Amino acid sequence: MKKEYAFYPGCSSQLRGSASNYLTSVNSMCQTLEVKMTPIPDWNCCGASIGYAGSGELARHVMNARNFALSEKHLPGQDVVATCAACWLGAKETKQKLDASRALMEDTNEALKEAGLRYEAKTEVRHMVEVLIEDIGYEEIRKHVVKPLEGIKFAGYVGCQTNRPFGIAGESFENPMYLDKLVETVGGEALVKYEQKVACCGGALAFSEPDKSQKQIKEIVEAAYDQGADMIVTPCPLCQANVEIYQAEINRKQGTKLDMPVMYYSQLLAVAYGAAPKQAGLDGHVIQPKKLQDIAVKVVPARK
Amino acid sequence: MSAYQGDFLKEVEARVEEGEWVKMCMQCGVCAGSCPFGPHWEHSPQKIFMMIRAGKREEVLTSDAMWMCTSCYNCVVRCPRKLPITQIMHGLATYAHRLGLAPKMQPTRRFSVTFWSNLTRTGRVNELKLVLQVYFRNGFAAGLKEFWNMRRVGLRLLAAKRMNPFELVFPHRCKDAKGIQRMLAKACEIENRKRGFSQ
Amino acid sequence: MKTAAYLCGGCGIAEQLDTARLAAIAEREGKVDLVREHPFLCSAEGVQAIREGIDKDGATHVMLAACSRRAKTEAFYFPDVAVARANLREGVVWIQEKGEAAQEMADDYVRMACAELKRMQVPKAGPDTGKSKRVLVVGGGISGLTAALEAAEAGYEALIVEKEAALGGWAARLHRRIPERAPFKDPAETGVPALVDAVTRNSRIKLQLGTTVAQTAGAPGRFRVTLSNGRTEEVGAIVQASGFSLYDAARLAEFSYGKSPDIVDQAGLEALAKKSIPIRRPSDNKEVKQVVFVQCAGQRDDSGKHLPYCSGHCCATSMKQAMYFKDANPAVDTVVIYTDLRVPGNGEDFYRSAQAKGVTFTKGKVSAVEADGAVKFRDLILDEDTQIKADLVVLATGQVPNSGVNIDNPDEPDANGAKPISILNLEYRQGSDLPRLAHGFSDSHFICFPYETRRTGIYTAGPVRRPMDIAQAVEDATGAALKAIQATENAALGRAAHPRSGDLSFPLVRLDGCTQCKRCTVECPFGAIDEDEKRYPVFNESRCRRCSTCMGACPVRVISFENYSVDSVGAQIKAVGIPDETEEKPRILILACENDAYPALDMAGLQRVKYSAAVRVIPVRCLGSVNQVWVTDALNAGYDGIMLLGCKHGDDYQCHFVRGSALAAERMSKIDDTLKQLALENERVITCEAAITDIARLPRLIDEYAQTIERIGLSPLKGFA
Amino acid sequence: MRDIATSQTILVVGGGVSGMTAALEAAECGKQVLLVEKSPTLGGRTALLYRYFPKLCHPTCGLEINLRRLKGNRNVRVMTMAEVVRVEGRRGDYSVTLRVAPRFVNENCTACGACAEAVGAEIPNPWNYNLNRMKAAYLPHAMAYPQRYVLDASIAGTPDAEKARTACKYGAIDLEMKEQTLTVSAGAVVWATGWKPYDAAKIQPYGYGRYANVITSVEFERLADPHGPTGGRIVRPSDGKEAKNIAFIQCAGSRDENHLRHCSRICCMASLKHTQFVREAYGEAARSTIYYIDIRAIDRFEDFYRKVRADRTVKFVKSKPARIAEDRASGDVVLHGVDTEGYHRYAAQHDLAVLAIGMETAVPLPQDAEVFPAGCAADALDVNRSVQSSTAAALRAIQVVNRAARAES
Repeated sequence: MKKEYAFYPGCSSQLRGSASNYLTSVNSMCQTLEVKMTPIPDWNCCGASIGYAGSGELARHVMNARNFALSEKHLPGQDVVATCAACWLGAKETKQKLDASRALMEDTNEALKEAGLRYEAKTEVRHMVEVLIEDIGYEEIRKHVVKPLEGIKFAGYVGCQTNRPFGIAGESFENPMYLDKLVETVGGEALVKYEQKVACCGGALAFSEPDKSQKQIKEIVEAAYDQGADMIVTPCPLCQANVEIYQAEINRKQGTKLDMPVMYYSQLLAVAYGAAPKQAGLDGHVIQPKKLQDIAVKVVPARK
Repeated sequence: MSAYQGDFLKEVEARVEEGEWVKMCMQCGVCAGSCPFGPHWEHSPQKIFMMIRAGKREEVLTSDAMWMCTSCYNCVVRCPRKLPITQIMHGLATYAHRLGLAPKMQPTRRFSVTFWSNLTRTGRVNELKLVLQVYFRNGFAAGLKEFWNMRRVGLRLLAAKRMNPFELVFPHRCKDAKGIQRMLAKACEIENRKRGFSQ
Repeated sequence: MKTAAYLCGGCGIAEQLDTARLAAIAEREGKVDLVREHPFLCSAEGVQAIREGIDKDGATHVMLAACSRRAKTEAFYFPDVAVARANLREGVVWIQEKGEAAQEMADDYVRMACAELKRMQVPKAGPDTGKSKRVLVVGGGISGLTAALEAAEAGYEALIVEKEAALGGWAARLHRRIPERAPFKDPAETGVPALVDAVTRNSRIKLQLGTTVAQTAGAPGRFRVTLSNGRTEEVGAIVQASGFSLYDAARLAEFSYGKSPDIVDQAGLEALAKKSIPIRRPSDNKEVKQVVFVQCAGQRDDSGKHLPYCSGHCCATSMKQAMYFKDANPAVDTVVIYTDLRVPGNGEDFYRSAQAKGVTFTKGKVSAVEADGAVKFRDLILDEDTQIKADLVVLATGQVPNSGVNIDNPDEPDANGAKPISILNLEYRQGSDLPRLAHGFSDSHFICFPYETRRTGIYTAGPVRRPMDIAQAVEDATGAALKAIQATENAALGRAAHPRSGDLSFPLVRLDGCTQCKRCTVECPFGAIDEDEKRYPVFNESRCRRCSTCMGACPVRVISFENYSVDSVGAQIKAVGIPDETEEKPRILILACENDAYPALDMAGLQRVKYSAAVRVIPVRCLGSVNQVWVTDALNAGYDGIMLLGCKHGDDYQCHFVRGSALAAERMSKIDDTLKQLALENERVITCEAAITDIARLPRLIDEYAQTIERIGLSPLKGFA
Repeated sequence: MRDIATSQTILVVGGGVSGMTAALEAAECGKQVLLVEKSPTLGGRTALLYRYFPKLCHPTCGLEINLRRLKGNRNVRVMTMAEVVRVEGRRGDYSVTLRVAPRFVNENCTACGACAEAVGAEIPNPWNYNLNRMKAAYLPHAMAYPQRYVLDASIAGTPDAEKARTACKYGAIDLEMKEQTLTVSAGAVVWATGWKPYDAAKIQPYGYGRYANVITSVEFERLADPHGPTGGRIVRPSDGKEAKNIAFIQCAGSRDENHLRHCSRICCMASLKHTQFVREAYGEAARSTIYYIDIRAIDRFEDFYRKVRADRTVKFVKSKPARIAEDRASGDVVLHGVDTEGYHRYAAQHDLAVLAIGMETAVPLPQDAEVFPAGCAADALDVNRSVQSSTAAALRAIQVVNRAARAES
């Protein structure tokens, strides 16, 4: 049976956004897994963790609550699923706060009224990874593999916000294993001893504090090289963007030769499921994932 | 001046998001050691909390430490007292900014404000505008220089279709952007009332 | 007396030793009436055979040549006869290769056990058993009330003697107490009125208020206590719950106590809280708005001027007191300045609760409190010198135990400079109060045995024993009540108390040989021996712990026990066959403390650690029981060396009888004269500290000593005996 | 089996120092006691300690005395390998269900060790916190009581078991033994089930289980013990290198809302003690660093703290380390954190990190019946206070059986 979810893609993953290829690969992956993702009509930005100075507390919660309210209205009974770490975290935090405080709930609804909405506290907030692991399961994920990612070594970079403070159930904050397990499920080699697995890339401060963030990014990439990685894989669009894009900057400033592709888990699944490079969003990278592209273009015999 | 008069602590508790947690810190320092930007700031979270209790209002609110938070939540998950340190740091930063005490040139402060105003215009973030706003924050000439430095990255992103000039003209927007703005105005009004801000 | 010997062949004994030869030795040299061999003596049949020897053949003395006396105690349990054991297993076959040397060892152990056997009696309780099972509780505070009530609840009578006119002690002066049960969030009722009520209504408890103990004489089961009001009471045991006094804050000149009424100690704050909530400051009766708590005031002091220890309760007490303010008015600023917050266990919940209520904690060192309420301190977190202007300052001073007179230095003032007043007025040769452990507290020195006391039948409880809070004092008093009850039960049956619990032997003295040298009365670690008017020792057996230190001390050897005597050990020493000098076979006597060194050697056996076949080991109750005559006899008999293995002494002594191993070391330091007289080398007698864990080390020490003996050569005294 | 105990019997659950104390103190007051212990030996967790703080004396020394008290007192009946599965009833009248695991060795055992020699299989040694392995026929430790071997259930039905049986000359190996369930009566129940170390792997930032050179304080105690897995050499697990520069991390699991909310009381003192083991082993070359929040050397333990503070080989840092990393090349651990006294950031390299692990109740109190908790089943206590607590519990139990006796007469 087809699984249905209220999809909250978030600003970076929308069309023409910096993570638009994430969206492409998620769509491809979901198609194979028979998961129906219906975008929440007229969804808005979560406020992200960096907007705080302008927003204050309630405005942030109200932004998320509006998405919940829209989801409840248009896609009743469906879990809200985010693909972006920050969207997921922001939404989940709001939900937790509102569930815990009646006063905050009342304030939120008072504000929502201005947009003609009401939040009924029925919504569950999930991350795409949770859907994969909890609702679909590794076994099912494995079943659809037609092109195992053999011969590619992946450094699983989980980063921060998919991991803390909520994380994926059953996983540890310091050494979550699900990304490695996903890699192995689709036939890749997971570099489980990758040291920077849960390090911070600087997040939004990559813009405001580029030098400090790039120091972090450099360590994240170099640690992947240390392990002999062919590419990094991550569940977070901001991590992806920061770690991929700034390598050139770091090279320019420090004379390094970093050239490490940074992929989304969804791209790995999409390629393993037989998606063409474009369907898997492989065309959306500034550092080309050569080995993955090679597999993606390979023609496989039809399944028996 | 007498230290440790609780006025500032009470102020923080009333006016700062999650400020009522500040008193629960037991000075173990796990947050300080967990912060990825730890080496870059002047005061660690736990020290900020102690300064608040000691009544060091000026020093706390003008500190750049809170602005160094990358929202990585390392401190939060490790804190033995379960203090929501990330939120407190954001809350303190917000409060300092609101009072006009935050360092004027603090880049993250400026980015944060820019970011929020960017997203509230249409209900969604306009990434391209945001990038341009950041680069040109210090005037046209400086902007051009940064832009020039980053040109290759920009071109590659354009090539990868992850950045699109189209956004400048016809950005993504929420249909009910107006409703969102009304809603946010209301939220602001409620919060100001509750926290006792005169606006 | 009818003797029987049973020789076991199990666990390798029969394989490695000529048991027929051992049997022959028992029969011919040991002159044992009945000798039997058994391949597996601890089996049901083996035990049955022994039982029959006792029941049918009438054996009154049984020698078991088998394993160590620490092993197979369930099987070899014959309380109705005297039992000696020759340790052929752990002592010989497990530590030796098969051969003549091992056989000779076994031969000697059989000889020794036979010799010992004949000099033993099954101990029977002495005539000195007092029958009173009443418990005297000195002190009517929470500890004392609890001890009395708990004893009464168990069916025992109790008498409380309290010097004040009312019960309740320190706790009665409190507004609230630290909570003792979940959720550990708020100050709790003291519970004193209910406790006083329960005690007052209990028909098994009698009270003597406004009264002190004028004299305590006697022993467990028959203490005769004279009260200050002239009454005399007979009790079986005593719980001393005399509490503590607060360290005098006036001794802390830098904290201005006494210079302003708004600087108080913790007792002062309780008084203010009892007077009014919200708390008003003494100087002007205004409500307090900012209060500062100075922790460790005159405590944990390194300068030597104040209390060196931590009183344990003060952190939680300050939290509680800060809550007095916060609960009444959250706007009051309460600051606790501490260096280490010490609230173990669930005290952490109380700490969190205090923080949640808004009590501010700051790690700092207070240098001065000015009379105007300025508290100057080094803020250790913010790394700066700073000050707080408070309108009330509370100094958390420590507990000074009310432990009476320091018997080692009777004129010594207490920590507050006060002249000490005896609490118990013991009519004991060794002083009027309980010996102290440290800093005036009468605690036990033993970690495993917190109620170990050096005055049998007298137990301290509460803060006189060790700094503590109310919850701990209640627990402590309950435990002390048990020990008091136990002491009366032991006394009634003539049984020894810990650590030789159940031992029915007691010192037998041949007073006609006594020279009134007083060594026994001075050296008894438990103050069990008084002196009569002619200065003869008076043994109070239910005060005695059967360590035999007196026996070791006695130069004329007039003290003995039915199952352990100068003779029973001396005979073993003499029973060993000393080869003559031509045989080149050294013999080393080891006198090993039965609590630590002997078990360590046993375990060496269990682990098959080999060591010299020259040694012959005799377990002794304590090195303190070693009489010099054993050493001189052994030297004269031609032993080539003597090793005394006892417990660690010194400050962290591990001797179970307090001073036994230290006394042995002192006595043996004087053995050099004897050695000189005999023209022997100093190395012929050595004393070693041994721990029960020295399973590998002791065999090494023994072998090293055997080498030393080899180096200095055999004793020149061989063959003269 | 009901007859082994009556309403006049005090049942003591747990044969560690607390349970033994409660049992002996009651028995020496003349009471009948049934002491049941889950493992094959009495002695509990203290038997696994090398030395006690603050005297640095040996726990087995007190154990020896208690065992001697026990051997000489027939009021106490001991059952090992017996676990309480249910307690029903009320004060004065309990019915307790016990499950007794098969030991496969009967009372004929002389502890000669022939079975262990015969058996080939090895199992992790829980008496060394599984730091090494031992034969599957074993005596738990040299002080074990009863002094009787155990055949581990894992070799039941294997040729090894048969080998053990054949090797025993005394008919002590009984492979027919089965698990037994039995019900006993009791007038009072003392619950002295003790504690267990908190699962260190749950304290993720410290990498226990991921980094070989991160161990717990209880494991360190075994390392220092001459009868432990290293023969008393303080060496690190990764490469056997001498561990001279050691980090002791306090509140590992304690005082932490993510783990144990309470303070476990013993850990500060245990670490202070451990610094002295390091000093004894390596003299002036020793380097111990204690990372702490508050040093809880309560009451006269302060004397010991003072002594350790005066030791130049010991350093104190007021800090809860944020995380431990591993230096791949050396195998060293690197502690990252901030000294909060003034704010000093560190990345400190050590040979070994010892987590002063928190204390968790081993077995919860029975739900349906009121019992008297003693020792660490009651609270986080050190040995001295555990004994104090169990002495008090013994009196509470005596009160109940005495009351019952008075009511009957």
